[in-house]
Amino acid sequence: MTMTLPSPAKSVAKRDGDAARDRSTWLIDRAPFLIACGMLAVLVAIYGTLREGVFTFEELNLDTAAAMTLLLAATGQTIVLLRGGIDLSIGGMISLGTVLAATQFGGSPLQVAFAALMIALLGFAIGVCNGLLISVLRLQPFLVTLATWSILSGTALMILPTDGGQLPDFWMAFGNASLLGVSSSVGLLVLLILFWVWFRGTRLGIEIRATGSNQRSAELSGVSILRINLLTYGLSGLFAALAALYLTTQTGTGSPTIGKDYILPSVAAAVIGGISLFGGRGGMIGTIVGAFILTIIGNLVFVLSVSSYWQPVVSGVILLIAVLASSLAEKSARRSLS
Amino acid sequence: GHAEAEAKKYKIYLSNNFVGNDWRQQMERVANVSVSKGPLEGRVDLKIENVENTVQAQINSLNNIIRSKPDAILIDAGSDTALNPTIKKACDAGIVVISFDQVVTEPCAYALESDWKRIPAVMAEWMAQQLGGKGKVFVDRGLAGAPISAALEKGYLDVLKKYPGIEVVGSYNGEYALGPEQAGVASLLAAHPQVDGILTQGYGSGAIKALQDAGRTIVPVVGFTYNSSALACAKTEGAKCILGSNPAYLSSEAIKLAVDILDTGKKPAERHVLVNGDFLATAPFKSELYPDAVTQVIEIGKNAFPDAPPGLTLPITPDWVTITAAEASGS
Amino acid sequence: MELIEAVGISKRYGGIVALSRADFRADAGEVHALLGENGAGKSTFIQILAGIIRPNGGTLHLAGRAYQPANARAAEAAGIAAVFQELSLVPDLTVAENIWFRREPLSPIGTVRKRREREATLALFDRYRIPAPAPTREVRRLTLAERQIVEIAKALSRDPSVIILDEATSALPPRETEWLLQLSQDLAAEGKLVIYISHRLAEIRQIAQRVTIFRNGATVATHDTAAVDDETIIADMLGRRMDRLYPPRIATATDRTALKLRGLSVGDRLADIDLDLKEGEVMGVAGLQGHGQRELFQALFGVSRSRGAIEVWGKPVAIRSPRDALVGRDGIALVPEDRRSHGLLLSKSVRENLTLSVVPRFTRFGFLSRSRERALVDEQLRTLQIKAGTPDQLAGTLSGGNQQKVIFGKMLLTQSRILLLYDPTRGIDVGTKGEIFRLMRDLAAKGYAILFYSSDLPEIVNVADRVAVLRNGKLAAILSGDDISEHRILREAMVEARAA
Amino acid sequence: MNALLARHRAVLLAYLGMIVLLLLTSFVSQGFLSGSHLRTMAVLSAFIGIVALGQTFVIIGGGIDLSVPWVLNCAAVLVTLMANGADGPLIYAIPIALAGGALVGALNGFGIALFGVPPIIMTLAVNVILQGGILIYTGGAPTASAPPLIQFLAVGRIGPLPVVVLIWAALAVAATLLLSRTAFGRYLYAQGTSATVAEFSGVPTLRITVLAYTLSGFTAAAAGILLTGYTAQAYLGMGDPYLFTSIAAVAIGGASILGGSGSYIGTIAGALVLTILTGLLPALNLSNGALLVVYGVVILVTVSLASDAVSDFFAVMTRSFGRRDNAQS
Ligand SMILES: Nc1ncnc2c1ncn2[C@@H]1O[C@H](COP(=O)(O)OP(=O)(O)OP(=O)(O)O)[C@@H](O)[C@H]1O
Ligand SMILES: Nc1ncnc2c1ncn2[C@@H]1O[C@H](COP(=O)(O)OP(=O)(O)OP(=O)(O)O)[C@@H](O)[C@H]1O
Ligand SMILES: [Mg+2]
Ligand SMILES: [Mg+2]
Repeated sequence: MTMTLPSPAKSVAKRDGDAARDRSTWLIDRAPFLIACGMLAVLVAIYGTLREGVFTFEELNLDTAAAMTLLLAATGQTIVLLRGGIDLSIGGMISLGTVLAATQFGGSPLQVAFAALMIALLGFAIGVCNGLLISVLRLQPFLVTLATWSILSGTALMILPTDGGQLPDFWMAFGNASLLGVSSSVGLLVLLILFWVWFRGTRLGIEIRATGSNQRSAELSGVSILRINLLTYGLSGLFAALAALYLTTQTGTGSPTIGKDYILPSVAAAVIGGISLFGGRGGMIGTIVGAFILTIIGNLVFVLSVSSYWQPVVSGVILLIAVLASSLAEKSARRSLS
Repeated sequence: GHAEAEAKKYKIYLSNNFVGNDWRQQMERVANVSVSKGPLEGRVDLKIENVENTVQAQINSLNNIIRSKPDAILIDAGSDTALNPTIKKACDAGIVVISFDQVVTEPCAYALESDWKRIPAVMAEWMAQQLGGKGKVFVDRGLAGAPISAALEKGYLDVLKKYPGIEVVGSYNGEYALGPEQAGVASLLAAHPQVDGILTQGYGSGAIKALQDAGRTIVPVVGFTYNSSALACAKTEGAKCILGSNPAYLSSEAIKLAVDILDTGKKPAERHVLVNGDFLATAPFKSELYPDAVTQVIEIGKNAFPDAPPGLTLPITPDWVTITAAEASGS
Repeated sequence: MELIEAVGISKRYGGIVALSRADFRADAGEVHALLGENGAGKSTFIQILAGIIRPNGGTLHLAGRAYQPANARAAEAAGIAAVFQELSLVPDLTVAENIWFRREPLSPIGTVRKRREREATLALFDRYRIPAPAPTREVRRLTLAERQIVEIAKALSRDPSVIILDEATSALPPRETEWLLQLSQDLAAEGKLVIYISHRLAEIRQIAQRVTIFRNGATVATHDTAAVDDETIIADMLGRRMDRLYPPRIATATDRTALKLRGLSVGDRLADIDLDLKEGEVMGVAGLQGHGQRELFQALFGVSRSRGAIEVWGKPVAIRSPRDALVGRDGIALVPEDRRSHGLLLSKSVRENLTLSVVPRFTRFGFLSRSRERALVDEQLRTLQIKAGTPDQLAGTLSGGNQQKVIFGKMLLTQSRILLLYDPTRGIDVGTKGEIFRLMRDLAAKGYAILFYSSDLPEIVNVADRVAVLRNGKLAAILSGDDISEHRILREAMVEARAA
Repeated sequence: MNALLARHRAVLLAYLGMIVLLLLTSFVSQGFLSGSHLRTMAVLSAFIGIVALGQTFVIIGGGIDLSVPWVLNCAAVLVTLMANGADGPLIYAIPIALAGGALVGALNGFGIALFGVPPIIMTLAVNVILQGGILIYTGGAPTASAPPLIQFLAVGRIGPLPVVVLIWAALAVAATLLLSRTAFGRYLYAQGTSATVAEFSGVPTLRITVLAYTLSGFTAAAAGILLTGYTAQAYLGMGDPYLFTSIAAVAIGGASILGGSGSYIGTIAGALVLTILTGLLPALNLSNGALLVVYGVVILVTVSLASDAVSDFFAVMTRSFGRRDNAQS
């Protein structure tokens, strides 16, 4: 070809136009999350008009405490979902964690702190086992964690056949303490957000997202899938253990069957917040919004004062409307910009 | 004074952790009926809050209830201990808290329940008598992790232990539902060519059905006073049963207790309040362990109703108000 | 001693032999082309070099030392960087995140320094004059060509001593292709080894010093490019002589209008297109990267929302989804740009892929007829010479060119008489390319109407009856007859760009 | 032949796991292989299998149906209420209940395919709504007993075979044909593998999704009706055990939970494994906790048998033995 082409470097100028398009697609890509935020705002607004004193720290403290166990469980679940997996075993881990806390916590605060640390580490170790089984046996995470869920629940039931055991008062006081009207739960929420902001930016955080987005590509770039599995499920186990510890500050007891209550809601919170079950997309902030939506719906149904049989219907319908709205808005946003 | 108290209408919340079975349905309906007539008519503004069978949801719901400052909260609890800190908060806020059916251990709340010591003891005693102190039995363990299940199982085993000739050859989890009861007994029947009695925590009729399906002879069965159980025992040839009662009107009793406490300001002597329903059996039975336990003989039309729904729990009504079968079943 | 010496490399997948006795020698400072028909084993070979798969036999030496990379990382450490045919970027990461993946600049608390990363990306782009998209864009949203360029940038960022380009130009438009050819030569001049795989002989003539030719998994010959003519190379590749690549252009267009567009617009990327595609006509679509060709094809297939009027065989239609387009013989069928995410079910068999769009054609009383399906499949396997072990081989395990053929076959089976061919010969070897062009002409003669885009401009020049040139989303010119030349097309495509 | 084996390896191995488990169980529990007990197991498997039928379709298509518990329960309650113990009204009661289940499924499908609601949320919400809905409809009335005809369908026999198992077998044949021999099946697999490619290929994705969920609603309702026959009455909460079991049966049967693969033959093996396992456990006389531990371990071992890793391992073992043989000869 004899023709001289314009200098390719010129196309660098094109990047400015790119950037504008970039911003609009950025918005579309985050539509599920953004609209989840919008829905939460709408729900809170409705709630606020129906009940007095909603816009107070007291309300924030209460709602955060109500959502926190789910939030911690959902944090781990979010990490696993981002990797394109799922962790049902958090149900067993939460049960086991509360049971261990109820039976092993005793003595001085220092001893309790040590025991709590051990429970957290145990959660991590159990998660690592999940990751190992998934990698080594090359089985679906659904099946592996279904099995370990059962094993962990069984272990919890062997230690405590029914709810029981008493947590030390200072432990529970610690969980419900407040400073200047802000409870430790809200503090924990802030920590959780900080953790996520940090974690998302780390190399591991990127590797997890990459593996969930396209495992083969990640592998080609040198990511060790085994390591990612060990760490994601490990973190999920760790957060399940933390959820268990937090839960004991609210219930003051060990509960060998309580964990199952958090399995589906943890996935639901993440999905409402914009996480795809196919991995790679979304983040923890969305999950937090999702968990709060689920909690606020409960409050809303209470203040709406509907008769008992209608309560599940109303909560289901609110959930559906919330998600439907975001799905529709996302669809139309995508269409108008494509 | 009394007159003043009469005039006052109390705001009472009933927090129920689970709606998904017939017993809870009847319990809620009976609660509503008992504040709409009889001595409590017009006295109570009753609100029922159901949650989806999770402790967390019940804690959240209780927190909402506490914030609306009712006079009393009645709780059918999802856990006997995990709600304690929340209940303590309610008590501290001056609210009368009565736990019923599945009660809690929190000392500030009253615990109104069936006598979970007496019921299994009397029924196990009946079983031992049926077997002549010798034979192989299956025992239902109820629902894993549930305190009442543990209490019933322990009650059965404690009495059976006194009869060296009786051997517990298998246990299953009946989960208070017909399907699991029937499937559990069926599995055990496969493993054990011989069985002489079955102590369920649920219907008992599921066990009888499993025996029939497997082509076995009908052995003595222990169950609870559901209409379907009473009917199955009465109608099945050769069936021998005793049925313990956990009346669904525990809720009415809890409301009454709450109103009494609120009216009089007087607290019952005991935190634990036991409600004793009559046993039903296929033949007269006199307990030696609990001589005051009453056993009625099952009689169609009197305490078993072919026209009423099978899921109805008997007895239907407490003695201080009249609740009809139709009202209890909502039909 | 040469930089890379491979002797007797073999690789089997179950019963399929991908490589049997592959020898390959290449030295630093050269652009060394690797040629061979589809499925000859080129990609397999370079995947072995890059440590992705392990050979079953043979020896490899790198700079005189035995070289057995255990994984991709080991190959990277040895200074080998590859741009794979099946792109390996992570869709949900941005351009910059992909380029520096696992080598990100970290802050003391272990987080990625995004600014630093972005600057490094721009510096990289400037250093090699890479025409890449903005570093902050998510790869998921990039076009194939853009992704290809990011992939090249990623390889360059490692500063490798051996850089492997597996059909890196197959998706690139002319301008970007020119850039890459220049870059390859520059890299070789710097003393690096560039291993260059392409089915475009012209490119190879332009830059490669030597060519090695594979056939059926074995090395046939290595030539000095200057000392060998095209006929010999093609004969080595195919094992036979080939008649001319481009069939004679016999005008078969009739007066009937197959596709009539009036004021067709897509967002702000395609505006007011008026176009008439005749029965029996092959119309080329040309333009610079991102000037609306993609949107035109997507709109006609119902993938993008469009405004304006579309008439198909004289009937006004609304095409809101591919289902609206694919309506049998009177419909419109598409060979999509991105074969892996839009065209193929990689984990399903070749058979299922070929027939997915025409399931009703072999359904009787609601049931599939296996034998009728088999007949359809066998016909396509034969016509397009698809190299698959059995029709039940998974599509994802076919060579790149053969995957493309499956997509072409899948489209042919729909019998739609309006064909939208978006780069249909991408990655297809010269032998089959000729077959496909002949097929296109035959179809045109049978009354089909074809809209044809190719990233390889000469193909458009030599095959199309008329060429629609797009510029900035508008129809810049419709060329026909002798006006059709690369020169003229590029001029029409760029006039305004030059003025700006 | 070999290719056939390779293609259905996951399914074959699931059955292998099932047979190993069955033998193991008969070892622990003598009466396990008796006719009457096998019949009981078959009946119990049938309920799981029928619920899991629709679930199989939904999962293959890339979705999940969490609404089965209350679809099942609503159908059971509706049928018993309408029939009120008599066979006559079943003529309309059964069709109404089945249609209701199908309708709910269709709603799920529309919500998911038309509006893009994530399947987990859509079906979860519908499940909750149905739970409340049935309470409102019945006013919380305790449930009625099952008419004799339904009891016959569930526990009656034709010859040595339980009727419900015959029904199951018929459904299984239909499901397998539907998946492997019809356009619907072909489209479903395509869509579960890649919704985008399916769309580009002209697959009627909306129709396929709606159909899959409709089928799931239908089979959940059918299972509900039959289940009332097994227990002789409907009761609230009867669907709860079928949520995870139906999904687990599909997954144990070799389907990917993310869609695109699986078969109903596999799901049948999954249903059998789960039933045998729950049947085995009471015979072991363990505590509740130990039971769950054993349950988890056995599931893990059984599904491992069918895993690629383990069969690759055996393949390598046999090949290395084979090589040694060659060397000797
Ligand atoms: N994972 C696999 N399983 C089975 N066969 C495979 C696999 N990977 C590659 N093959 C086969 O190996 C052969 C060589 O493929 P390869 O991709 O190396 O060809 P190629 O020369 O790069 O062809 P193209 O020009 O079409 O890209 C093909 O027949 C292909 O089907
Ligand atoms: N704004 C754009 N400019 C140029 N090409 C685009 C643009 N958006 C998408 N494309 C190309 O068109 C193809 C199809 O677009 P499509 O909207 O289906 O993207 P996608 O990656 O499938 O996104 P999603 O999965 O979120 O729908 C993409 O693969 C991409 O290569
Ligand atoms: Mg290749
Ligand atoms: Mg898309």
